[in-house]
Amino acid sequence: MKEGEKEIELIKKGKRLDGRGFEELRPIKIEVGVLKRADGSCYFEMGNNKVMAAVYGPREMHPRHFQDAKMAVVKYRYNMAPFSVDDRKRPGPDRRSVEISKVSREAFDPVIIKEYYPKTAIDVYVEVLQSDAGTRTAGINAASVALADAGIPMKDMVSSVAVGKIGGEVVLDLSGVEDNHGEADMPIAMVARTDTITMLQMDGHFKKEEFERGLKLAMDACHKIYELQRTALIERYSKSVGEGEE
Amino acid sequence: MKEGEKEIELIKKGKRLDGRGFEELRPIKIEVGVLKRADGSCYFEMGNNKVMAAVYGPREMHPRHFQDAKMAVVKYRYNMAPFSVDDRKRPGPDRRSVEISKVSREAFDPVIIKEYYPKTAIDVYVEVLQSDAGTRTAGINAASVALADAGIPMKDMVSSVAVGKIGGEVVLDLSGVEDNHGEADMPIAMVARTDTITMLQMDGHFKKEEFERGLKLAMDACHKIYELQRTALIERYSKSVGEGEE
Amino acid sequence: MKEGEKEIELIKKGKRLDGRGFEELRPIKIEVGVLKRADGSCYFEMGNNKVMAAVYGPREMHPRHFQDAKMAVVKYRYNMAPFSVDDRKRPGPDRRSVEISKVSREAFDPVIIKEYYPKTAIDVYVEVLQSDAGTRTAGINAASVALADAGIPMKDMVSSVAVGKIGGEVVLDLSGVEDNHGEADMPIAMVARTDTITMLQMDGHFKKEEFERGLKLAMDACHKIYELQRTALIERYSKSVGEGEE
Amino acid sequence: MGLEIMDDIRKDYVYDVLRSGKRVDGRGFREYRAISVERDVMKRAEGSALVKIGDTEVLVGVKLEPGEPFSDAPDKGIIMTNAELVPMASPEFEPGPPNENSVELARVVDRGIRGSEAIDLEKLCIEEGEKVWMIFIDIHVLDNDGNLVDAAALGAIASLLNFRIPNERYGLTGEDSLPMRDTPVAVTTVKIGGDVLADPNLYEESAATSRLTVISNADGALSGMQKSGNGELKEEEIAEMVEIGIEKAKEIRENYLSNFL
Amino acid sequence: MGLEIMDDIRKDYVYDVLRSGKRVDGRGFREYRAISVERDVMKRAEGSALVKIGDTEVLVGVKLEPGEPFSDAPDKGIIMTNAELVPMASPEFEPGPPNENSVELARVVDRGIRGSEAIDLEKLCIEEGEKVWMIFIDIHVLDNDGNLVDAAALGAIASLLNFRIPNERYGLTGEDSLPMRDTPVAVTTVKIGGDVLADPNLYEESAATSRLTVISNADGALSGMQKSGNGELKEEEIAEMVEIGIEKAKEIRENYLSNFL
Amino acid sequence: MGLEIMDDIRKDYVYDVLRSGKRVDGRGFREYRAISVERDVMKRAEGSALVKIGDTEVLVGVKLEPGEPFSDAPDKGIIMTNAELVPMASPEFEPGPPNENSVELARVVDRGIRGSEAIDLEKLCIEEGEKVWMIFIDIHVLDNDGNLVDAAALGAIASLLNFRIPNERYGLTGEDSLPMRDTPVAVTTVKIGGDVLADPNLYEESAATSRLTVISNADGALSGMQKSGNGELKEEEIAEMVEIGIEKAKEIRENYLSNFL
Repeated sequence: MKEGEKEIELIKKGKRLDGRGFEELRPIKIEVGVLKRADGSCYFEMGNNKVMAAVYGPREMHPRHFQDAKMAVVKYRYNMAPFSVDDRKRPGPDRRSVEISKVSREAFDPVIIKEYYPKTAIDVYVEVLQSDAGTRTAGINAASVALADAGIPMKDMVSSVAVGKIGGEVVLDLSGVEDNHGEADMPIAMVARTDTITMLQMDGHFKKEEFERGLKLAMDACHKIYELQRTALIERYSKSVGEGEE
Repeated sequence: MKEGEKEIELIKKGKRLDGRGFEELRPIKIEVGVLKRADGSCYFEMGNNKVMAAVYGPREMHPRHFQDAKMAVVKYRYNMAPFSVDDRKRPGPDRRSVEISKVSREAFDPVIIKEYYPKTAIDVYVEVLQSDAGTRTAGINAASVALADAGIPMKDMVSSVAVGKIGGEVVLDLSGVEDNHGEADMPIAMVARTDTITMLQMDGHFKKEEFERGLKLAMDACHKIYELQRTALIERYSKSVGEGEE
Repeated sequence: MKEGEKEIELIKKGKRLDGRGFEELRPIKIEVGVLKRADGSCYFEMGNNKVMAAVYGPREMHPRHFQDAKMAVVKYRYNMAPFSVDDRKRPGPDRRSVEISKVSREAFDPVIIKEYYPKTAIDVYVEVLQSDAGTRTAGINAASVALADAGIPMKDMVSSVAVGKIGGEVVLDLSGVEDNHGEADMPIAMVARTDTITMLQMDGHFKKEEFERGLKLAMDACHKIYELQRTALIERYSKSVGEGEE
Repeated sequence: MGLEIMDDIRKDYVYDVLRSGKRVDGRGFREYRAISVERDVMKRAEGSALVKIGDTEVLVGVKLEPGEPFSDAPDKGIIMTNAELVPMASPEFEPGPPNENSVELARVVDRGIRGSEAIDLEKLCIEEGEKVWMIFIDIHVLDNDGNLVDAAALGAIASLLNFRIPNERYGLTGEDSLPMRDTPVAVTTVKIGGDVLADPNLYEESAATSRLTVISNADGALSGMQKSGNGELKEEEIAEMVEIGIEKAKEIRENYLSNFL
Repeated sequence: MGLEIMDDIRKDYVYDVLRSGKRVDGRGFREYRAISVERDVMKRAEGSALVKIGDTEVLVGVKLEPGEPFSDAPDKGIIMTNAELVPMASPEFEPGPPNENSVELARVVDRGIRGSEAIDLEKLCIEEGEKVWMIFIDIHVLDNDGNLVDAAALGAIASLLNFRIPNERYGLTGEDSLPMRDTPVAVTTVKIGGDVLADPNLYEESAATSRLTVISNADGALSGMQKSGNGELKEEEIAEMVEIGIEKAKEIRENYLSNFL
Repeated sequence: MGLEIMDDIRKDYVYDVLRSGKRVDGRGFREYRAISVERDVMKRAEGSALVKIGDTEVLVGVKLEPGEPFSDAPDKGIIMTNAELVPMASPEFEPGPPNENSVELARVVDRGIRGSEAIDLEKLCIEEGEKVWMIFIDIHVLDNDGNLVDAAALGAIASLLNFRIPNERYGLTGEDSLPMRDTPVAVTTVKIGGDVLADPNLYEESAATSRLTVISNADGALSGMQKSGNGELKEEEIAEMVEIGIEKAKEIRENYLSNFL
């Protein structure tokens, strides 16, 4: 949440400024396998967020002294394009992107079967091309699909979304204006198949009950996102098979 | 010496602003073995200076191509906490701390018996927590005790103090206000047992005779500091033995 | 070309501001073998440009994983002294010097016989001490002589000069004021013996015919510079032999 | 190599002891190590605190400087939180710019202060759009025996209670103090196997798969949370951790901060 | 090691095919791969374009911010061109500060824009000597299958045609658009053996000894050139490359930019 | 490895020759190598000097720029001394940011200038609290054959004698020159075995255990000192070194600076 004026009315007649209900996701669009060079890739839109994820690996890890003899090392780089925000972002990692990269990598740690590829690196790159609150969750959703597209063995996919509080109400998937003028924000990532949380951050002001309600809301939404991720992969896969037959 | 106004009267009725005589040290407080993780440590106060020294090693040197096949490599890092000075210091090394780290390391070079531990590193870390002129000398005094506490073999300990010139007088152990408004500052480090100098820096304006008098004054004071260092170590050692017997 | 006022009249009565004709080089001065530590060196003046080049190598390449098992690796560092320009240049590489270093290195790639010295490094260092437009070409000319002085095997030397456009005229070897107020600048490097181009950059506004005329002009001038480079080396060599006989 | 083996042995030890229903240092599952908070320990800082939790030792210093406000908040002061994991504090820490661990530490502490709105940033405006106070909260870790985040967060809020505003040094006038509006306290729990433990020491941290920091305010509401580590958490585990977080924060606030208010 | 062998095999393959008078992907020697230019794709940017040349994909975004003019040009706006070869785009790209390849890419694109005087910098003056618009042209490479420079340069000029000036965001007034005065187009050819090929793909780039980028304006004049690579070029080869450059730039301008004018 | 052996051989050679009462280049123990000082060699600099001591060659350039004063000295100019050990000058120097050796070199030279109060910083005030002249003293080492500090310090003071103040370039008025108030000269001696040698060459530097630089003023007083190296010095050795320092500084001042006054 930014320290801006907070006098904006974010809820009018029971609807949010963009017309959504409290428990409604923004529109999602997923494209799989859009890049040639990467081993796996995914373009992901969530409302006005546009992110691209690419996966390389398992590939040789260098410098070698960073290798792990027992398993693959997963690296995750969340990066914002300079033009993805209103005030141009200086290129290169800042503290925010360092932290997001860390928690996003940890969001995948429990699902990637790293033991299959000792001494290698699996590189996940997420580029935010246009942002509107929720880029880390969009990035995780995209990375999840890109990892699957790259054929990286995973116990299951990871799905991610934020909940927050605006005008005193717990709502799903904050937009930029809601994030800037809202009271709380809590992004989570979840393994939908097992209902286990792999990322959880929160800031703002959440009463215990609000937190509990928000967590449930986010977990439900992750199931929906999971279905969209699966569908996109299945479509891509059937298309490939179809193409193969031509 | 800073380029500030110099109109402050630093000597009144033969006494310095803090009431000290010309050849008097500030109060010194030494605590040995105060940190758990470090192999040796020392908390040291000299007047309003508060510094902490920690020693790690001898331990594996990496990256390996920095190893010395014949002896241990000693590293020394002098660092100021951001809140140790009036105007917040930006974290990370600046040119001043790079130079101080170099001459401080060299102050210990003649006494540490590096040949006993080829291929290893001995790391000395000095953190200045509160500063009031003389932090490099306080740091060396602390490091000396921390090295002994870590059991690093040394020919003898190193003791350190500065002399300077204020109001035309050669005086011992400048305080912050004396350093800012004084005419010369000369920190030295010495091996008390052999009366040999291992660090010597000077800036300002010293006539030859003043320099000679100042050097003697500092050397005498180093003997006093040496006794305090020894006493602190002996007390620590007897306490340990005592504790062991309980 | 800088974005400054352009109202300066650069050509008066068919002559340039410094009295040169359109196809005239600035005075050139070459001194060979001027540094003791370097394996080869050359001090080069072209008008008000003063540059020094030094060559080290072939020598051990480290870190080792940058070695090439089949040939020497050539590195080239173009650097401006902070006081070489009107507005002090901050020390360290900037984007301009990174690009110039790259194209200058590539200017030598076709002539240095790298296969003779696998796994080694050949380091070329160019320091601009005083600048007046054309420092990259002066640097290449100096580096060429320094490489020969270091005994690095080359198919032939490289010679370099710029052409440009001022007041609508294609002219040779722009000076600083001409570069700042001119319409186009095109530095080239050439192997005089084979008339082949190894560096070519251009910016500004060149009609196709102007470009072609300029290229010819620059190539002719490179032949002249080549003779000066040869002469300087021969003189140096005969002097060495002479000295040897004394 | 040697280090990895030690690491495995240490983890096994923690598991073994837990299997018998105990912690390696004999504490209860929800019990903190001894806590001490000393304030105003460093006189060059406008506020400072030395916090010990067991053998973990963190020094926090607060400095204020006038600076330009952000363009989207012209009448508000600025908080900058920074953590230095200086190599003095642990053989694992290396000199150099902040890495992901020190960045995360600083940002989680920052989030609690910011989320709780403990500091009334509008009171730190000197001249709207021109000059505001920048508060630098510097976390200096001296000895790391686990659970840095709780120690750092406690040091931060303790330093902020009754810090001085150095008006005089900068030729300014105005109030010299700024009362805090809240006292956020961070409580970290870890999951090891099926158990949830509060205030993990270093051994327990290395054996834990997931860690959850819960920061709560005087009113019991949450102002910040952060899961870290490469494990996963079930909804009910999170619920337990949040419950412990709120309960423990209350205790710590009463025992170690109320005397500063 | 493995990579080097692959590299040699790839080069041999390119040579072999060329020997039979063909290119690896069947194109004519002066033929470009399929080009597409989509504009205004990213709404946070004041101008943007996604350019594809074959499988090469480059996103360019233009941002404007008020800033201080250079002291030697107090009444002129400032162009800053930056290229990020993000590791997403190629297994050869590594994270970190710009290296010589990304610096060269940015500077060559910048040179074309600047040399053509496409932007009337005097129209970007807000207050002489005090405040001017800084135009940031950010080249974000998404997929590298060769010939980044032509894609980046095309993306840059496409983004600049009809970008918005964000007067409102900065509380300023004035024209919200700035028509370009020219449309520089970059055309890159490579020399492989004795052949000159336009628009090299990645295989061809790695087999080429020299590369020449020729940037030309709507009037057919040259506004920028850059040779790169470790080979040499004869005068007549350069002449051919320049001829191709001017001819192809005209085609590209007509086919992919004229609809934006 | 190879380098270390060469190093040992070189040291042994220095010792052997010293044992017979001589220096490797035949000089007396207190004798300098040939010194030359050329001034105003670089016309873009406001002051410059090329100093040679034997084969050691150092170029110093002085630049002036207007800048903001420090808050604790609002009416005083600022001195910034910087040394670049560019890799041209020695196979041991590496490109990159200043390391401890270049930092020490710059700071010792700076200390002498500052300690002697050679520059009247109050005369470099343009507008109190707003704008003062910043003097950049840039030490550019071209060839290192030992004793860089004496060459650099001599180059610095020679460049400062009669430097120009570039009022016109910055649209300012005022005096165009600033006479120096003193002429600090650095004299470095080393201890090898039991001997003290002035102006060590590279071989002697590598054989020495301790080095002492003594900077003294025209009045014979000391304005700066610095011991470096991993050895120790007795009180009487320091006394001898200081005596040599003061004596030699006087000679160098007379022979190489007096003609510039």
